[in-house]
Amino acid sequence: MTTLVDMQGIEKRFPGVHALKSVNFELESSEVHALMGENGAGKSTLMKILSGIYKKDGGSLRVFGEEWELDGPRAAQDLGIGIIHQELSLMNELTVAQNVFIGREPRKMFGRLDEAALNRDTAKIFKSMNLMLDPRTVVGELTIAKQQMVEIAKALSYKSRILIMDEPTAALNDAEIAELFEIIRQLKSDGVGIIYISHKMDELKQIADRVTVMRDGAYVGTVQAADTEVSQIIAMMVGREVSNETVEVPDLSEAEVVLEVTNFNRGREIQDVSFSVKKGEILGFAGLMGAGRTEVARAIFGADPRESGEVRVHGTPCAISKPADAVRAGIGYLSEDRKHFGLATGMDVSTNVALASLDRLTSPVGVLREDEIRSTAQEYIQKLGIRTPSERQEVRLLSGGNQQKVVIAKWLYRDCDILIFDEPTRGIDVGAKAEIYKLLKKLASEGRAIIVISSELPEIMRLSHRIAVMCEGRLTGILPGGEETTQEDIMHLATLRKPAMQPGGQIQ
Amino acid sequence: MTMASPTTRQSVFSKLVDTGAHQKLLAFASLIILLIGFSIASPNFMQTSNMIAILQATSVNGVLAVAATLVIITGGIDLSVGTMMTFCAVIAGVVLTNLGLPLPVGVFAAIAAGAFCGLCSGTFVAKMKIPPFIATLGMMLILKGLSLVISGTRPIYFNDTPGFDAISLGSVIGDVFPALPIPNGVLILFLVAGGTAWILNRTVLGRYCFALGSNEEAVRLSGVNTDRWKIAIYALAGSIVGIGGLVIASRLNSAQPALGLGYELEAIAAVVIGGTSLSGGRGTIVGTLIGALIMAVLTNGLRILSVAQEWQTVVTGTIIILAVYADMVRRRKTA
Amino acid sequence: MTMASPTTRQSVFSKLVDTGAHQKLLAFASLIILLIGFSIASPNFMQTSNMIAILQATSVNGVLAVAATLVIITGGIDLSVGTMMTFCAVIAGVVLTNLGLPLPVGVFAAIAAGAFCGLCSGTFVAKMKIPPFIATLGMMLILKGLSLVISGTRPIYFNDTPGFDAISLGSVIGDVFPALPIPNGVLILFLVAGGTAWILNRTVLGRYCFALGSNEEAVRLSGVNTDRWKIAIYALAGSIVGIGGLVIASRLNSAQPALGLGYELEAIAAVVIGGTSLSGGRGTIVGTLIGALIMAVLTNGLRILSVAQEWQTVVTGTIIILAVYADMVRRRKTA
Amino acid sequence: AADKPYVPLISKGFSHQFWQAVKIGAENAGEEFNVEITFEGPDNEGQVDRQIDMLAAALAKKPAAIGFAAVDSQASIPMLRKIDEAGIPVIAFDSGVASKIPVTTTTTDNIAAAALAADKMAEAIGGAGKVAVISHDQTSRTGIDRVDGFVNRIAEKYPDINVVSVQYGGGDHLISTEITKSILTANPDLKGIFGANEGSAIGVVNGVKEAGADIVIIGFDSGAAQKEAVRSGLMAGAITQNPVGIGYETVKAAVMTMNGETVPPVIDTGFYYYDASNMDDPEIAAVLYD
Ligand SMILES: Nc1ncnc2c1ncn2[C@@H]1O[C@H](COP(=O)(O)OP(=O)(O)OP(=O)(O)O)[C@@H](O)[C@H]1O
Ligand SMILES: Nc1ncnc2c1ncn2[C@@H]1O[C@H](COP(=O)(O)OP(=O)(O)OP(=O)(O)O)[C@@H](O)[C@H]1O
Ligand SMILES: [Mg+2]
Ligand SMILES: [Mg+2]
Repeated sequence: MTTLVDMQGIEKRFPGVHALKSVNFELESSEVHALMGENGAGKSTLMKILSGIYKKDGGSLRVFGEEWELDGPRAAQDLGIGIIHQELSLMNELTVAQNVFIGREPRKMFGRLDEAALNRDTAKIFKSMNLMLDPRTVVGELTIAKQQMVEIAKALSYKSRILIMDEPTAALNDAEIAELFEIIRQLKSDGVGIIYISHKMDELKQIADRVTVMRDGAYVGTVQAADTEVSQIIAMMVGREVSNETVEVPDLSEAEVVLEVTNFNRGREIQDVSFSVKKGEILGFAGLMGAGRTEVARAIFGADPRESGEVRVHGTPCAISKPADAVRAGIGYLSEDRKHFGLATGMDVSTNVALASLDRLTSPVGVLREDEIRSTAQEYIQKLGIRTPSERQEVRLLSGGNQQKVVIAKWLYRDCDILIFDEPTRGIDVGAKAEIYKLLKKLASEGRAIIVISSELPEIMRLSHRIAVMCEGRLTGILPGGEETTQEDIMHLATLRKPAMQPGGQIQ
Repeated sequence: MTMASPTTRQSVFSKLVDTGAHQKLLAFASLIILLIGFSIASPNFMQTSNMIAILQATSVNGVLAVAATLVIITGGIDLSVGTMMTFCAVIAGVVLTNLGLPLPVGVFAAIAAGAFCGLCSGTFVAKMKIPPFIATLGMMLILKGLSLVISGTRPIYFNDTPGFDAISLGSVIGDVFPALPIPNGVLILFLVAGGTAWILNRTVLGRYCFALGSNEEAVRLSGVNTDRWKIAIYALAGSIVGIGGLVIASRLNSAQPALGLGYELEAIAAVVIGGTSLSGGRGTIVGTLIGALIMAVLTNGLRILSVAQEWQTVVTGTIIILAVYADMVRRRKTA
Repeated sequence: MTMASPTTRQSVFSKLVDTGAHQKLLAFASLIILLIGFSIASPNFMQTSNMIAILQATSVNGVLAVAATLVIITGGIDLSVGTMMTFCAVIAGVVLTNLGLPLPVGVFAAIAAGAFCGLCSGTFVAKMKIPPFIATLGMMLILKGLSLVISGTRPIYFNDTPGFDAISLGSVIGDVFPALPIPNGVLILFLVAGGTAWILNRTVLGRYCFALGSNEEAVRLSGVNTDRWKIAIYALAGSIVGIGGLVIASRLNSAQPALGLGYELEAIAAVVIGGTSLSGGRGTIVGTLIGALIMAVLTNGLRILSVAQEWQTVVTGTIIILAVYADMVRRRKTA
Repeated sequence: AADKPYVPLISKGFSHQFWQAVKIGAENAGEEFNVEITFEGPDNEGQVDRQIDMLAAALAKKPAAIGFAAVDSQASIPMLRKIDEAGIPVIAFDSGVASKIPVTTTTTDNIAAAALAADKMAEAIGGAGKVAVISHDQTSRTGIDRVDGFVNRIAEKYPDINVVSVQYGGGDHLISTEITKSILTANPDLKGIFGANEGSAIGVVNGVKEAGADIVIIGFDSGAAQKEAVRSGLMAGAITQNPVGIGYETVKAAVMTMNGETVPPVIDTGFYYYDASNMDDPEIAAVLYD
């Protein structure tokens, strides 16, 4: 056991934000050191300093016992520090292999590329990850989940001695997470030190040796994962106890059917999907990555075309050809990919919150009611505890989780009576999660119909009044919510495949 | 609420950032420097008459640049402003001179023509998904040709429309304060700029203009009818170009069908010098105005210094690059 | 391995996408349609001599478009190709005629001059973070002026350099197969295009060209020295423009210092018609070639039909829009 | 040099050889009469407003007189009035200004010059057959006059000659070359082409060379390449005006006006037809320029 990294009293300021206040962190070889903290606590910033992307304003950074001033990503790489960024940073137009080896392409003479070797090496890495993915696939066509796997492969290809993983599992399902943990244990036994950031508490016990907790950019403490209760860690993070009550299914037999979807079809992504949601009901959608839940949601919302299928809202059929129609019909959709489909990241928080509701915030002549927009934004910043210096801050400068909260705020404010949440808690901390769960329940009890798509079974089971399960574009069953439904029941339906077919990127 | 204190500080700062004020300030700086420099270099530069000449030289390019700003903020680009201006001028000529209709009709016709052209470009871009560069390049050629066809390749004069030349040559301000006879053309530029700035910052249209440039897909998925808004923005830009057509026509008391090619680059240059990003999502009208002024001051000043014409272009190119570089440096400091 | 089937299907498709083959195909379609249309419209159109004339008319714009493609794939734009071409031609003139140095020196000088100009633009963009539009606009003006200054606003003739006009007018192919006397200018175009295509698809430089256009920040985070590569790409583009300068100079057997303005838009148009996206990351040389051919066929055909000049521009504009629209439709089908 | 009287010349164009020749003439006169000369013109002969901005800048420099070749005389009248009110004499050159303001106009009759070209063309092709015109500009005065002069004269005097095509290459050598070749393709039996300015004429020469055609070429203006073409017989002959003379006379007239001398209302600098036979005659050689 040698000390790989030793950071002491790290300071970092951004305009108006004191992101890191004298933070300490150290990493031993052959250990998995989890870094926990609420959204905006400063985890990613600390890691960006360690990987040479940000310059630290103060404090000392020692790697392999030597003091270093990292002046760029390359310097960190040369030291053997690899990082998987929280936000995907891939080149969508390039192939998977080209992405993995960007900057280190195998070359022949005169700067000629050795494409064959490139694909071969990539395939090797994928094999070691048991990832079935053609190295020549163009990244832009992959789902976020697969893109995340590519990021992981890329990080592994550096053969780093220090590997930073910033929320690598945010977009992954259990099977893939299990596979990732296998890889991590392997690396560990090879003496690699791993810094692991995640908001999924259950992962701690499985993988972490030590846990360092941050709050509001300050160092709170470091504990041994083995002999510390999760609740205690949560307390360290949030500064209070987080309630963990389970779902109580209301009696909806009398309730009106608000949304009715019948015979949806599109190629092999959506096959004859029909279901309905009642007033005040939370319908959970479970399934493996690639099950087609997002596709169904997008099709209902009119974001993607559909070959056949009818949507009835309050019993009346409505022709939805574009999202505008859906929103007019009272349907809201929170996308799973906030960066591309959820936010105008170049604009400030208040605009993003108001984006779906500007028509309500304008005078007849089209003049914006600026104050109302601002106050609304402030209201939601309070309600959802969005960490931002002000409602005028550009969203791209917010931490990942806080960005997600902004998207949620947008749809909450739009106030539709049918809300589809696709991975609503992706990258959101435990404290905020609990808040959002409360919110969803409140919305339901106020009489809205809610669909929650999530790859986290615990989340599904904790929220859903009924659980729809999809597999390869087919709706394989709808289970009742509450205690009597077990994870096993869901997984059974989620893997109820047509023979001789397996989903894309599924790990065997 | 430990965040409280930084919050307030930040919000002031961030207000600056997203109204792009620091860019304005800096663009301003380069403008001031130019003015001072030229005043020192030549006694003839800093005269009321010459300042007015500069403003007047700005008026047309300025109006076009304001129009271009709208389109550029949506993440597009408009290469057709130059020939569209000419087209609108020719339309005014046909209506007023060939058909002999009264002045207001001609004014309306020109602006309507611009709006219609904008509507077309907008439709090509929004509905037909043609890259703005190509859509407006096509429009540029089409309108160039049509102007020649409609006018019979000859200038159309407005001699039988009394008061037409007053549109840009008369001076409402001058009538009130004889001391500064600022021509109406300049007045129109500032009115148009003011109006557009108001639309950009205070109305839904403006807000969507920025949002589209920032992340169109996100806006669409927020249930906004992006196509319709985009078309509206192009149409608005077009009508502004129409006004530009009137200004130049009245200044030359004629519609010159061959005019307009090359004006688009100058307009876009003014926009970008003004700190508006060609990738869309951010930009300011004030910046654009300053950009246009910088270009006008530069050309005028170099002429006043009797710099040989071939050297004038060299210097202009260099200073444009330097001005924007200064802007970049400043921006990196603040960001 | 059950994934195999969908994967391979997708990968074949995706390969098509990133070599942009379907775009080529479609651009091809519009080209064929034009050729057929004109052949029907005029018996004089489809003759070997005229086809060669069209190819020759493509040569200069084609070379410039190839250069522009490189820059555009990185997500930039190059407005200076036109005047840079002239500048290189003038340099060649100075070296060969004024200094009377031997031909190879002149050729080298022209290409070196182009590379140097590219180096400058590249530095402005990469190091000084000036938007490509402004950096190259500045270069365009600077080079326009310098060409006039250096040449003393007079054309420089190559009368005392025997064999200079052979660079683009001679026909190596014709000497071998007298049947098709394709001028060297065309040969040079295809050689340049072939070389550039090879660089784009087979070398590290080409790889980074696409990568930069696709997501520069990601490339930087991967520890690549993005600035250096970007500069290299601009310099490469510049040297290609230098070749273009030689082709036009040898064709006119003179360096015309006033030439070049407006050529940049034509080059960029060819690139975009060829299916290269102005937002960077994807594009092909073949597409660009076809784009350039489409433009040349269009102009030539309309002239042969003796369409009135003013209508020629109208038709050109319309067809450019239609060609790209067809491309879009096709793309949405495949994607 | 500040004490020298200052005379700016605002021209229609700048980089075309014709205007460069005018510039030289003006500078020669500048030397001779000890006045400071500047010469400016818009990039292409359409940009009226640019020209007016140039006038404005010139006016700000408090010149002794202004030489002005109007792109569009009507359009520039308001500005000319301003100059007149400032008591600065205006000398029009190249093509006249439809106004009382200019004290004189040093001009040359483009219509008559082009008509002469038509006669020479007719003579060279034997009075019958197809001919074409390639001009530099569809809208500028010189462009219009030279095309009209040529076409009208053919129409009036030569019924058997038929102008099959008039196209415009913006004075760009390359574009004019392409146009020539397509005209030759479209009309294999073409007898001759008239290139209405230096760029167009050279374009025609190149195009004919490349197409390997054998037709009569009549050019306009001079310049090294055109002189060479005439000498080699490739070009039957060309019209040249006397741009150097125009520049010279303009400045001279300005100086005379400054000194209160009276100048004739019109100074015609004339035009000449030159071909291999006469181009070395002193009076022709004098008006040819490189
Ligand atoms: N470039 C930046 N400019 C300004 N503020 C920033 C910047 N990057 C981060 N911040 C701020 O610094 C704080 C810490 O951000 P960071 O991304 O490190 O949080 P995090 O712990 O990773 O949160 P999450 O779990 O949501 O990813 C946040 O308040 C964020 O708004
Ligand atoms: N952008 C895309 N391009 C091509 N195929 C896609 C894309 N997004 C999804 N797919 C395909 O559609 C199917 C379902 O996509 P997706 O993985 O989003 O479903 P999901 O049930 O929403 O899974 P998750 O929400 O966990 O990502 C998969 O076969 C996937 O490969
Ligand atoms: Mg983070
Ligand atoms: Mg999904």
